[in-house]
Amino acid sequence: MLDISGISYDNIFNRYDIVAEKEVTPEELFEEMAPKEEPWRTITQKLVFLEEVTDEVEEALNEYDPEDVINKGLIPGMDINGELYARGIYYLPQLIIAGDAMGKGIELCEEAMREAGQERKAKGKVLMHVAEGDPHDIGKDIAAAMLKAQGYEVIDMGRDVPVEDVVDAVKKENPDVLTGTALMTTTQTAFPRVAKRLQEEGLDVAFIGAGGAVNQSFVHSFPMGIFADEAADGPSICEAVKEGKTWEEIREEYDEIVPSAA
Amino acid sequence: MLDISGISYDNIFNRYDIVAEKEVTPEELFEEMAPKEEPWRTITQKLVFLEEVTDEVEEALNEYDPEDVINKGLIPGMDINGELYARGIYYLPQLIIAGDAMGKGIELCEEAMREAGQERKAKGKVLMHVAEGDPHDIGKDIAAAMLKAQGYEVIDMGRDVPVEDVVDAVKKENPDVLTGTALMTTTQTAFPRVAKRLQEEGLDVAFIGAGGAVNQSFVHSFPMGIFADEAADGPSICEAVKEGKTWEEIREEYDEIVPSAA
Amino acid sequence: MAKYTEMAYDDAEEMVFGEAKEPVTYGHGPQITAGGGQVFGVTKIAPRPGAEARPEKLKTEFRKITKTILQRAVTLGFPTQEIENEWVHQMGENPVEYAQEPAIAQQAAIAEEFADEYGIATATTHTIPDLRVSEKGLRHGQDRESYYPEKVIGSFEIAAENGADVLKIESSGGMELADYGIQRGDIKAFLFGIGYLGSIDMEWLWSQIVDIAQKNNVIPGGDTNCPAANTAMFIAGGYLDQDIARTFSAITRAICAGRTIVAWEQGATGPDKDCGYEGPIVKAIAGKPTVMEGKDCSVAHADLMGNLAAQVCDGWSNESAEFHEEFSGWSSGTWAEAVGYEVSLMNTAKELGEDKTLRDIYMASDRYRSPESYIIAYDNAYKIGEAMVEEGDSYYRRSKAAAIKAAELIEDAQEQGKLQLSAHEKDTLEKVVTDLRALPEDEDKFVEECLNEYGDLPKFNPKNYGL
Amino acid sequence: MAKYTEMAYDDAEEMVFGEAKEPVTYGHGPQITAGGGQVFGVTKIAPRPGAEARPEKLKTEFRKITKTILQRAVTLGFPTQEIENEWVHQMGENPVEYAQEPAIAQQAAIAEEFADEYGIATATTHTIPDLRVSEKGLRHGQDRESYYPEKVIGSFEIAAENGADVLKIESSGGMELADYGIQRGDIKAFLFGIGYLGSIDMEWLWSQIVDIAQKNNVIPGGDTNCPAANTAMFIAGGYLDQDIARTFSAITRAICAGRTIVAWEQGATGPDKDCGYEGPIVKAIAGKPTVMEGKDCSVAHADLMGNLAAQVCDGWSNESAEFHEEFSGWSSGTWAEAVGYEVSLMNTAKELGEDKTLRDIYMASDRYRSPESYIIAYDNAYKIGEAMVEEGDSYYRRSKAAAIKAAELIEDAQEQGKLQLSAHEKDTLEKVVTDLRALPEDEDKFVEECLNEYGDLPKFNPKNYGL
Ligand SMILES: [Zn+2]
Ligand SMILES: [Zn+2]
Ligand SMILES: [Zn+2]
Repeated sequence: MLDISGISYDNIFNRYDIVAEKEVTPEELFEEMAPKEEPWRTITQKLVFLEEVTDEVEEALNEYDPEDVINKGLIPGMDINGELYARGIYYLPQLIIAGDAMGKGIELCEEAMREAGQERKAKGKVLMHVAEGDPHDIGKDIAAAMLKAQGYEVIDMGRDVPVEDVVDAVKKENPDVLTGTALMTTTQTAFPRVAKRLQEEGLDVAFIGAGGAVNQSFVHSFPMGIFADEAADGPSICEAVKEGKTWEEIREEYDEIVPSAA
Repeated sequence: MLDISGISYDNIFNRYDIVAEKEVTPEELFEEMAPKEEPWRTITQKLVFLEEVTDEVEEALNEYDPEDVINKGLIPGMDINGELYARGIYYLPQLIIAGDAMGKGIELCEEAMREAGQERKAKGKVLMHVAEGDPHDIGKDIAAAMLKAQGYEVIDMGRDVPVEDVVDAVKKENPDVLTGTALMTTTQTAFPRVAKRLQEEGLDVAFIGAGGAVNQSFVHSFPMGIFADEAADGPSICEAVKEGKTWEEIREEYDEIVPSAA
Repeated sequence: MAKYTEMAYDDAEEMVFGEAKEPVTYGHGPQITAGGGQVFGVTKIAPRPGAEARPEKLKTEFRKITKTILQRAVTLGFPTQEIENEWVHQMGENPVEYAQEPAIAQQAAIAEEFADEYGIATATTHTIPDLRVSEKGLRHGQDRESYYPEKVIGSFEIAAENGADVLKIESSGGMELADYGIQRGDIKAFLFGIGYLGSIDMEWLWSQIVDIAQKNNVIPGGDTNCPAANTAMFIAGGYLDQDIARTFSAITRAICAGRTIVAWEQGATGPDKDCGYEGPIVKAIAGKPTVMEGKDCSVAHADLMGNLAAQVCDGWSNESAEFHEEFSGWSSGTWAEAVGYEVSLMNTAKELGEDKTLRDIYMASDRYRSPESYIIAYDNAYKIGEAMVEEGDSYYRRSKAAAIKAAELIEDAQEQGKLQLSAHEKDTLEKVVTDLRALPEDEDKFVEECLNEYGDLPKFNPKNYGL
Repeated sequence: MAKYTEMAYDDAEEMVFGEAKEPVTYGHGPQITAGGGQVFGVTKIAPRPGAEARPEKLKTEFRKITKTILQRAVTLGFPTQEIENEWVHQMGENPVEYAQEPAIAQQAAIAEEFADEYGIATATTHTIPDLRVSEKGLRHGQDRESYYPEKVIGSFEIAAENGADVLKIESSGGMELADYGIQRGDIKAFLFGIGYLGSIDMEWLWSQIVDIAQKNNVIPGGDTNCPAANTAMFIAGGYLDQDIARTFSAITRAICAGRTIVAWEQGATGPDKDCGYEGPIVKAIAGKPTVMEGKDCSVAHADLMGNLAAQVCDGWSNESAEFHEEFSGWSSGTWAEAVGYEVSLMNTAKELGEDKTLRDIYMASDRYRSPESYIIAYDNAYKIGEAMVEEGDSYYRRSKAAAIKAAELIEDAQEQGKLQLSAHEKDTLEKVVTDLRALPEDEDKFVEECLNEYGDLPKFNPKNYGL
């Protein structure tokens, strides 16, 4: 091997990420953003520091409404995690692990609500699937975790979901947003078929198209399609829907709404 | 410099063209294809061997109809040149030079016809232009030469031709085929505008779109457009039109009709 | 079948592009000899969405793809041109209608035509899609809904019988555990899924592929851990991406080498698949030829070893580009050219006796660009291979050994100040090392632990692996 | 202004990529120093047709192009990223509305942002379209219909005043004669059009560009004979093309060097333009930095010197790709990556003290692939440069000397059996040599002959050149 010891690597590549490394710590952000009152503070703390919250949630449910436990304890915790993620302090695993913990907490709360004959008023309802014929679902799983972390109710249909099943589920669940993921260009052809069938059934819903081979020009070529390049685009698009924007408007204002747009 | 003398170039590149070099000579093909009778044989010979034919044509016009001089003398000569070109014996300059000579001959014949109150019945009429805003015309010039060599009457509008001028010329000349060349993607946008204006005027004509940046998916996206990747595609497309095919049919059978299609 | 317990090379320094210990010959005309002294070019172009709507449409698309690739190769004088086809989904679902004539036979015929007419060495490779889904069942007789295992094997037969020169696949055994592990930074789950379960699945799969290939006198090439290690690499991304630490993805790469090499242990000969960045590791162990991709696969994905990936490659590839028009013609020609010139650069270096120099320039360009690249640098890849063959008789232990070795290499380089790591990369690596060192020595114990820990994951079914 | 009568280098062997005798510094952040010791990357992406429909649309397109290029460069760690913009037609027609804010100022701002935030060296280059048409008039006051000459110069002012770092153009003086000559294999017409008339036009044009640049403290880079020598090269094509012999296009390339260097004689500093394949010739003469393109411009056009073109480049480019989506994201990222990794390879070679080795591998890959490549091999480019500076005081005689020298180099190499020529290539070269040797010694005599012979060509007007 050539003697590589004398190489000045600055002339070859630069570690722009290390140069740009952020300063804030989870502790600092927790102090800054966490609720002051208990039991919310502790629930938040558990989530931010990636621990289980099941015990704390169970206890809180003895005193408080499940809706409050979710909105004042679990969601603020994930908001901080979301901020840590946005700032590149937390990465995906932290979000997913905290999301797992939050998910268990949400389950307990929803169970409590069912027993009380109530229904959870989530931030919104998102119906997710992986295109017919496509077995790749890690992208959907990551996006689902991010949406749940933001307080959305996610109905996950899994992978290789037939077009008609998607249409039936839209009818049944009446989601605020439908998402479809496809890793292969040849399974993405299911999406326009879904859109067509939805139209035929008189349904209209923002339909996020995402995944490896999917691109903007394809997704914006069928009705209702909104392109999401990265999992982190999902929440912003759903937010826009919650604000009352139609899919047509979201396409119009795409560059302003979607974080990954150049 | 490193010592390159020991390189075995077979491992780096192969001269597939030299390996595949053709055998036939212009002389052989002339013998095989040229008319036997005079004065056609001599006129053909002049063209094939890249000499002027003006004298021979003038003389022939004393005895024969101008239409015959064209069809029995000049065109057979260019047919042989076309065959030599197709076989890679003659290159473009040979075609162009012979085409120049043939062109002078055609002029003399057309002059004679005008004097006799006749009009030339060319193989067909092709109206050619370079897109509005585009100054590159070598592509058009080469295509024009090939079409004239095949006996087409070519009306060459030159370069940077405004859209309306093209429309007016189509109205006036009623060509069998319209061609447009554009070297820049941003001047090719003139073509759909030409097509639209033609439609508005109730005109319908095969409109060959060619040139450096133009591609099939663009040209086939507006009415009447037929993509030509290479100058040598022109004659085949015009042939198809002469056979009575519509531009729609030519698009349908594109791969069978157009030589450069893969 | 025996597992590798020895290295094919005595020294990493022996390794270079264009040469393998066990070259493989196939194709048309002068044929391609992978690892036989020169590098060859691989171009892979994906039919446009919609082309698969009907078999005739797909056939037209494949004809255009094939001819435009070969035309560009001939017009520029390239001595070799291999065309690889990653089958689209519909072809795998219905190989008789959508693959047999439209893709396989037609392409072989055109490849033969060009070889005949010009004397260019051509070959066609078919990469069968792994349609199998764990919830339905990964082995014959388990999937009574879609019959995917049967379809996959059936596709290999159809490819082998109808003109394919080389058979490959990007098999996905263990993917359900790998995905779980990648998302949670759980290296144990990844090790279980890919190092262990994936290897078992590779046995099942490749013993059959090798049989089919031998029966039909075609080449069983190899596999790649695209569904798992590449997923980790893609999510880890570059310096602007902050989803997964590249120290984590580096360790997944080391782990997956143990799975990828099972194909060769089952009798496959190489060349293995282009997107298997673990190629240098398995080549160091087995001495079989490997296809790689890097800067010329930028159209399909970015990576942090665009040059380094070429260092010891036998074939060079563009990974995948959609068939569409560019300024110069079709994208097929674009990538045949870019790849072919890189191949020419390597072969020229060989002629000049400077191949190892170029190898080292390639390697040094990206050695420290990312820990992922660092461990694939051929000297490090070799060391990882050594750690693996020492545990060569256990899928689990050799994958773990690879992981630990990779981690040590990264740590050492970082401590010596050569390899820069961000704070997060360091923290992640520490956790990975802690997790790895906590694992049992014994394979059975490891499997038992994992079945306990991960047995309830919805997509995981031990029956898929004969457990 | 004085013409070059001496070579900047004593020996061809001195020449290598990344270094020029007269480096040029420009741009944002750490800035780019062309020829200052490292190679830099240039990415050029064309807005999609339709983007130019409205200024706001174009502005959005340019924002996306610029950001996606820079994002890919940053995420892969490239130290430099120059963005070149070949203005689309509408920008040249209406630079205030379509270029000033949408392209120039916005791109400069984004380039500055990225340099600020990450420390990457960025720069923006603007290549003004030469809208001038000979029938209307090539000089100020002659074109009373479209005012193209005024528009072209005005565009340079707007670019220089609004944030462009470097100014370039692909000027088309003499094109009418060049086209005539290319179509008919008439080297005399080409020599007259490009060697003589084109050089006169370059004087007129570049004296003004240099003024504007100096007034605004930006860099007057250089030109390329794209409209003529590249046209010949593109029509000549590869081994499957049979329109123009590559011996003819090789001679046109040699001739055009004399025209291209006029920019530098008028005070431009380099770097000159990527598609000027004559770069090694003019660099040998003037020692100024040159940008080149080859295997990574396969998206825009094929060429027979995909590696060789890199041999002594200071910047490396992808030439042009349409801004559209690929599998990995936008095409802008694809080509920034491919180009950036090639740049990294060259810079790594420099660090290892192996740059001349890599230079020679590049060169040897394509030296004999085509006579066009052969004469651009740096040792031959140098010899052509020497022949030119010996006749340095006459545009005509130096272009003719270049042509004859190139022809001799090709003939010698063919006779020694090193450079294979087809029968047609040989015949064409013979005719070219015959035509060249029949030309007069005296420039005035040559001009007089040409005015007689070509004066009637419809598009040729001597007034355009002050004749
Ligand atoms: Zn893959
Ligand atoms: Zn150019
Ligand atoms: Zn593309």
